[in-house]
This record gives sequence, C-alpha cells and structure tokens, in this order.
Amino acid sequence: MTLFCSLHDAVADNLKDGDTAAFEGFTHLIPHAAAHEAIRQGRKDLTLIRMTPDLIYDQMVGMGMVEKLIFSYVGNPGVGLLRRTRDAIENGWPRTIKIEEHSHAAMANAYEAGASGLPCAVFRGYLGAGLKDVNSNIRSLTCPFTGEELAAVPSIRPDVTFIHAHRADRKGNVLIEGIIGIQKEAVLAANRAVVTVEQIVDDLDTHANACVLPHWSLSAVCEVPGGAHPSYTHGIYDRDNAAYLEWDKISADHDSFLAWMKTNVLDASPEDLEARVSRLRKVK
Amino acid sequence: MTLFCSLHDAVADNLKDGDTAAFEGFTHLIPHAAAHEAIRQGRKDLTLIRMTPDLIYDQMVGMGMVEKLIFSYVGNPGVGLLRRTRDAIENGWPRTIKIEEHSHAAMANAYEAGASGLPCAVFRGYLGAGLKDVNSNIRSLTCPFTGEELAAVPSIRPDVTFIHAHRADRKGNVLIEGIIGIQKEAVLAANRAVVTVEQIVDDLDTHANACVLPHWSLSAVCEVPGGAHPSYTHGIYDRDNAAYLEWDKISADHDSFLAWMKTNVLDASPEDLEARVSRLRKVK
Amino acid sequence: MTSLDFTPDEMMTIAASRMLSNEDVCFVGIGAPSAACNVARLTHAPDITLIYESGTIGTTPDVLPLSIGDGELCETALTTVSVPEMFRYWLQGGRITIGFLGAAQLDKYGNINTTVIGDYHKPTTRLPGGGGAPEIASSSGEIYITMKQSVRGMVEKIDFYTSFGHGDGGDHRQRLGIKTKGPTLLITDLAIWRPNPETKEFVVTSLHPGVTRDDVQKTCGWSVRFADDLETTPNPTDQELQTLRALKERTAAAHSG
Amino acid sequence: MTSLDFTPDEMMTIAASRMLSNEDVCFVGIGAPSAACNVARLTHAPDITLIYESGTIGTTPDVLPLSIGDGELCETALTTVSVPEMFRYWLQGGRITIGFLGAAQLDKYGNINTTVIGDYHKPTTRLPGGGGAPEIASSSGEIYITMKQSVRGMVEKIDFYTSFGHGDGGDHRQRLGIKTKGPTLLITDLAIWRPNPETKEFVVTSLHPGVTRDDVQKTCGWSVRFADDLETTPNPTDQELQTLRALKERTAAAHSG
Repeated sequence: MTLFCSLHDAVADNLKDGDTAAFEGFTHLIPHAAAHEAIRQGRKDLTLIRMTPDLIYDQMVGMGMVEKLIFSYVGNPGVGLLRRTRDAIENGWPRTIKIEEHSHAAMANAYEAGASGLPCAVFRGYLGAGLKDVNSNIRSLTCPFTGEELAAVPSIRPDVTFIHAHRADRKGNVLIEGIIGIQKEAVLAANRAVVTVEQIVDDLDTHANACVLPHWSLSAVCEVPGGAHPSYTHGIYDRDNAAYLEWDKISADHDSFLAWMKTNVLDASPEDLEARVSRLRKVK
Repeated sequence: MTLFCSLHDAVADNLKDGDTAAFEGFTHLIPHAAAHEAIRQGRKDLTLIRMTPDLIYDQMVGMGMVEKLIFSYVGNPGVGLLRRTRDAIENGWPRTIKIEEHSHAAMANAYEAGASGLPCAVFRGYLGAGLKDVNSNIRSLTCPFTGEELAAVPSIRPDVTFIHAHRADRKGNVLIEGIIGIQKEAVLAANRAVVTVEQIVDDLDTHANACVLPHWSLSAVCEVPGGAHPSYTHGIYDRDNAAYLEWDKISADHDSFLAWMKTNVLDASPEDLEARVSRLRKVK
Repeated sequence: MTSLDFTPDEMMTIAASRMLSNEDVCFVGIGAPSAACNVARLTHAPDITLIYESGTIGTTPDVLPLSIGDGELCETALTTVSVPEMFRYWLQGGRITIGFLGAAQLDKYGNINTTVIGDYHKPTTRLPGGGGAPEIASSSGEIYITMKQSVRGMVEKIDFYTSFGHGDGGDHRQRLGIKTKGPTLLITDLAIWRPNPETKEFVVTSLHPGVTRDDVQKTCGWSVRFADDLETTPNPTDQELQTLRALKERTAAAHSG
Repeated sequence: MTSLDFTPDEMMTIAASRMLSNEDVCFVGIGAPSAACNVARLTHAPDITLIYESGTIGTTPDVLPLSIGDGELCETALTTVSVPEMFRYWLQGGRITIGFLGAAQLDKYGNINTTVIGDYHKPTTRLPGGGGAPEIASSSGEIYITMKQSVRGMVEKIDFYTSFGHGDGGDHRQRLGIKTKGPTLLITDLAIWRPNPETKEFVVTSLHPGVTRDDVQKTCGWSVRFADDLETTPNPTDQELQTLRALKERTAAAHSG
C-alpha cells in the first residue's frame, strides 16, 4: 500500500508549479501542515481555490506563490481583513494576483458539481448582486419547465485537493467529524487528493452515516498530529483563537510577516505542530 | 406542541383526495403503517411518487386509490414484478392509471432539487435511453460553459411526504440511521411531512453528522412501533423477507389480494404492527 | 441601575434580540447578529433555531463564536450538515425565516456592500467579500440588518452591491423575480428603522433612549426620514443587560485562549 | 468432484466472478451480478469494493441480499450515503470502474430492456423498469452483463432501450457523447462473450465446459458469431464452487426467515 507516506513526499508528488489547488477546511480542519509544506517546497504560480481563504492562503499569497485566487470570503474569520491578500490585491506586493470572486452558495454548488462530475452548477443565486458584472464565470440558464432563469457557475475541478481529517484506518479510509464543511466535495472534485490525519487507527469506529472517504478515492494519507493548528480538530484540540487574533498583527507589515514565516514555517517541520496544540488538547 | 398525534389524525390532517404524495423508503424504513392508514381512510385519486414503489403502492393501486404513479422501479425488490400494479397498467384493474417513468438517477436528482427549492434537476443522464421518447418531462439544457447537453427533469414537490424513522426526541426532532435513502430529501421537498417513529425518547443520542430532521421541518410525528413492517428499521428489527416472497402469491389474483387486504389492513390498526415484528426484533 | 447604564452597542444588540421569536429559524451572521440572536435565545426565545453557515443547525453556544465554524457551534447543535447541504436544502430550500446580516456599507434601501471600497478592479480597500450574504439576502424569508451608524457606513450610494436589498426601492425585488421580503428591519446603535411599505426606504420608527433625531442624522450619510408616530425604544431590562454582559464575558475569557 | 458436477448457473456466476479484481469499484445489480461480485470477494478479490445503489459503499455481506437495501449491506459497509449522493458523487462522478447488470432482454450490441415487452403504452408484460441501470450503463467505466441464455431473452431487436449499450454498434456511443466504454463483457450460463472491437457486436470468446456452439445458437435469438480462437472456460475450482454454494445456503437460510 503506497497510499501512506510522509507529508514531504505527498506534497512533492501531488502539487506541481502552476497547479490549481484547493486546501479546504471551513474554519474547522484547515490543512495548515500541508500548506506549510507547500510553502517550504517553494511551489509557484498556483491557482488557489477556497471558499474562505484564511491564514494559509494569506501566507501563500504573501510568499508570492499565488497567481490567482478563487474565493467567496477573503477574511480572517471573526477578526477582520486578510492583510497580505489585501496588500497583493491593492498594491501588488509581492506580486499582482488575479482574483475570481463568488458567493459561498456558488462555490458550495461548484464543488458539489465537481464532485458530481458535472461541467457546471445550477442554483438560484446572485439575484441583484454585483459580482455578476465583474465575473464572467457567473452565467445563467433557463429552466426548461418553468422558464425561471437560474445562475450557473463552472464546476470546481482542482488538480489537487488537500484536507485535514480526524483518523485513517490502516487501509487509508478517512473519517471526518463535526463541521464537515466542503471537505468531501473538495476531495471528490479533484484529480488528486492528499489527506493529513491526526492518527492512524485499526478501526474508524464510527456511525453508519458518518463522513468517510474510501481509500481508493485518495492519493496520499499522512499522519500529522496537530496538522490543522491554529484551526482545530473537533473533539481532539480546540481552535487557537488567540493565534487568529495575533495573525492580524503579524501580517500587518512585511518584516514581521517574513520573520514569522521564517521561524514558524520555513525553518519548521510537520513534527512541530504537535507541540503547538498540546495546551489546546481536550482533556478526556 | 401539536406535532405529536395519532397516526389516524396525522393521515386525516395531511393527506387529501387528489393529493400528490410520496411514501418514501429505499427498501429500508418503508412507511407501511402510514400507507395502511391511508388505505383505511379510503383516500382516492392520488398521484403517488416513489423511486421504488413496492408492496404499499401495489396495495394502494390494487385498492383503486391511485390516479397516477411516478416511479423509477416498479418491482418487488429481489422477488419480481408487482402484480397489482402490472394488472392496472396492462388491464386497467380496478381502474386505469397514468404513469410517469424515470430512472433512479433522475428521481434522486429530482427529490434533491425539490429539497433545494429548485424548479428542475440537472444531471448527466438518459443518454441513449428510451424513456426520453415516452416521457415529455425528460428534457435537456446546455451547459453555458462547455456546451454539453445535460438532462433536466422537473423537481419533485409532493403535497405531503410520509416516512418512517428510528426515533424522535420530545421536541419532535427525528433521527434516521443506516440506509437513509432519499428520506431527508423527500421530507424537505414536500409541503407537509408526516413521520412515524419506532420510539419517542429523551435524547436522540447520536453522531454529530447523523441524518436528523428538525421538528420545525415536520408536520406530524407519530409513535408506531413496527411501523415499517415487512420493511425494517435498522438495528431494531430485520426485514421480513419471507413476507415479500409471500406477497408474490397473495397478489397473484383478485380474491386472495382483497381477502388479505381486509384481514391485514382494513380490519387492522397501527397497533397490530408491533406484534408482527416481534420475532424479527434484534436481540441486543 | 439607572436608565443610561448601558452603551449604544448594548442597546443595539438588545433591541435586535427583541425582534426574534421562538418560531424563528435564523441564519446568523457573525458579530452583532450573532450576539443578538444568542441574547434572544438566552432570554425570551429559548426555542429559537439558530443556524450558522458552517452547517450547524439548532446550535446553542455558551459563548459567542469567533468564527462561523467554532467547535462550540457543532458541539451544541442539533445536527451538523455539509456546507452544500446548508446552502441548498436549508437556505435555498426556503426554510430560513430570518437572515441576519451586518454591513460595512449600507444604503437607505437596505442594499449592502462588504466587498470593496472604491472601484472593484482597483479598490481603495479590499473588504472580505460576500460569503453567504448574496443568497442569504435573496433566499431568507426576510432580512434583519444590524450595524453601528457612521457617515462612512450609511451612504447615499454604496460602492458595490454585495447583497441586494430593495435595489432602487419600490418593487425592484419583484421585478428581478425575487420572491422573499428582503430587508424588513434595520437596528443600529441609535435607532430602529423599517422600510416604508411603498418606497422601501428605511424610516426611523424608534429612537433608542436618550438619542435625538439630530444624533441619527449626523451619523447617517443620507437624508433621514422619521416616522410620524416615532417611538422610543424601551430601555434594556436588567435581565437583558445581565445576559448580554455575561455572554460577552464568557466569550472574552474563552477567546483569550 | 468430477468436472461436470456443477450447474450452468454456477458456471455463469463463477465465470463472472473471475473477471473482477481487487482494484475494482463495482456497482452491483441484484441477482446474478450480486452473487458473482460476492464470490469474487470471497475468493481471489478480497479487497474489491462493492457498491449497491441503496448507498452502501464497500459492503461485505455474509449472505446475499434479497433487495438492494437489505440491512446486511449497511451493517457490513465502510459507510452508507444517501441515494442522491450515490448517484451524483459516486456514479455520475466517475468513480465506478465496473457496472454489473442483469437483463430481461438483450441484443447483440449490449442494449438492455427491463422495461416492457410489447408496446410501451400498451405492454404485453410490464417489467420493473430501469431503476439505476440507464445511468449505470452510461457513467460506469465499463459494463459487465450477466444473464441466462434464451431465445426470448437474447433477441435481434429489444422492445425498449432501458439501458444503452453500443446502440447500433460501431461508434454509436461516442456519437451520443458518451465517454465510457459500455458493455465489454457478457457472461451467460453457456459462454463468455466480448464485443468485436470495431462493430461492437458480442462474439463468443469462450464456451463453458461441455457446451457446444449449437447449444449457444439454439438459446440465442440472433445469429451468433464465434471467435477464431475460441476457448473453453476453465472448470470451477473446488474453492469457487464451495464458496458459491455456501453463500447460497447461508442466503436461503436467512431469507426463509
């Protein structure tokens, strides 16, 4: 079984310069470890897709790895703006980036359509909204029964999706619990999928209808305890809200940003994450 | 809380002559008790929707209650044909019925679209299939990005949906486990929804991502132990496969059918079902 | 406790909380809407259903979430569904009675901008964007908006239509084929506003205690209309204030990490 | 056990089971396909992924299900998803390598009828209909078909196109925009058939032990073509036969209920 490998190898094998990639997670289970590995490996000219680009995309944008961002909410959730991304959009630092902006409903439907093998998603959306005028990928079609005009957006089909999850069993089947977000769709919509998990176990030991990804739908599975920090893994460790508040200061200027990236990402390793979550672990 | 009521009242209040109704269940959790109550109350001119019309629709068709059947597989699963329905379609006994026939994929998508408040479902289907030529509700539309022609069917929006489920809590929130089929979509697509449950409990006591219907999405909740028999309730009692095999003989002619209906439905009550499942109950 | 022992911010949250009932199924935006919804739940509307776009349905958090996806929301929810399901079955499916939104920029017809200040392609300030708001605004039964008043925030013309309110007013929603009511209520730190039934322009219907018409006009970028039967918002009760303050304290303690 | 101590039906199921591998993700129809898939799993392909349209993924039943939704399928599955998810993410999403179908009527191009005998609107016999088959036939990577031979079942022209195989043959699938391979294998109680690469007409490539060309032609309604290098299907092994018979015995005991 070659599914299991180091995070280094999983990123090296599955993420190429110029790829369209999604590192998904809806506040919960954000794949920080995988994104940091991508930063260390210096990938460039990426098109990054995400409903809620937060710290990891802010970091990748700030490191100049990103050519285009496809998103629906580019904020630091509950804190405010993403300063590195804003700097790139407003001032072109460290490089100009293209953006393709949608609503959450559009992106959720577009991932769902990607997972469903469809070329586009159809929904009732963007009524009166300004994004239609600035994004040529927002189109419409007509219901052949009622004549209602519905919105259409292209389905999302990333070259590669990275997610973080709770557990994998020894065959590589993966369990996600709690706020499952768009994780399953992001994996099934992609050509390749890499999953970091908190733990590899004998038995997933879960509910019949839990969110489980079969091993044959995945490209690589890597055990990275703490791999979501400062996001969280439900029931295992809490969200590091303080780190999200701190990011607002760290990212406020170029020097403090670059210094933080050197210490905490470039000179760090996936093994460092476990220590960062120790004080956040749930007492059982 | 007026959500809880007797099955008699739930059917009387929510199913009218001429209604479009879905009694859904995908082999698992078929709402036999609710259908039998509808038969006892003598509703007529119904349009019945179901992916897999099985014994209950065969019984309702045989009792002359049905004007139209919308379906995708009209068989006795694993046994063979539905003899009463076949008799109605081939010979007009006891009355002629109209049919609108789809594939499973079309109906699953149509329920999903109904639950999503959309006028139609869009999917890749019916390629080369003959149903397109005999069902004017199978149409197409064109992806505005790729030009691919996709299939479209009207969304399913029943006046009322009946389902059977495992448990309700005391607020009327309902849990479904195991083969969840199309139950959630059938409820959310309908104007009204009636759920029979095995048991009303203090706490649903389940997984964070289990299939749960909030009480405010339902019209009535009735406690009817054994209410799925001869279908089953996963983990509580097994499918009565022998009863499905027997139905093939009972339904073979008019007299044996009518005699069975009198004894087992017309002269029976919802309370009789509990006894029928006693030997099928799982030993814990 | 005297009648002015509360801040305008507290008055805003409490006034908003009073508008919610046990029967409501509320799609909750983060920030002020989240505080108002949870104060309602902890006071007069214990059975209100709160839904966050992260997929958490019927959530009853003990502290306010920092993000829309904090673990607390899932732990205390009736159930948690995927994000596509949330937007398809629950929002687009028409099951939300009230969508509760904040705004960076707002006009008098309830149109909201949270996307950019300046030109979209060369923005002066790039804001976070719409997130769930464009479809919350069109698919929820009605929309409540809450924001602090300022001339920068409440403007004659917004820079970008992130979420459509009443457009140019009147029957503009219906003309676009939108079947829901749109903004029916605006609660600021100074007043309660409701749309004129015909023009759909927001009109002040109630001033918060101690607030003058002039206070409202000075912090609003459009020429304000006041209702003929202008009311005064009742003071927060002790229970309302204590509930809000305890919630904020628990929240601050939890988020300081 | 002598070489002919097995029935044609057993040979059919075992020949079909041999075509499946550990890497396959198989969408399983009820009846003969279900038996073949489970014999494969219990013999040479323990890691095969079996999927039933009821939503059960990676199921490993101890007895054959009577319906596609027996509890056994869910109890032994890796996970169970909703029916819309099954048809959207797993089938239409292109994750199925083999769709395994039975047929009431079949033509030489692998087109299947399970809908009606006679005219659709005035049928002589109303059959159950397509169920999942129309989209299994178009969305699975390739299609295996298994059925018992009969002149009523294997016909020159089917009465209704429930599931499209190769249509009129040749590149008919591609002309309809279908990107999957369609029927690549037919396993009957008498022989193994594969489509001619050009015409797509089914050609007998292997006769089961003791079966003659004449046996095949007499039970088939079209003029049968045989491969130049016609083979003989290897006899069932003891392990294959014992596995199949034990499975059938457990199943009969369970369903007599």
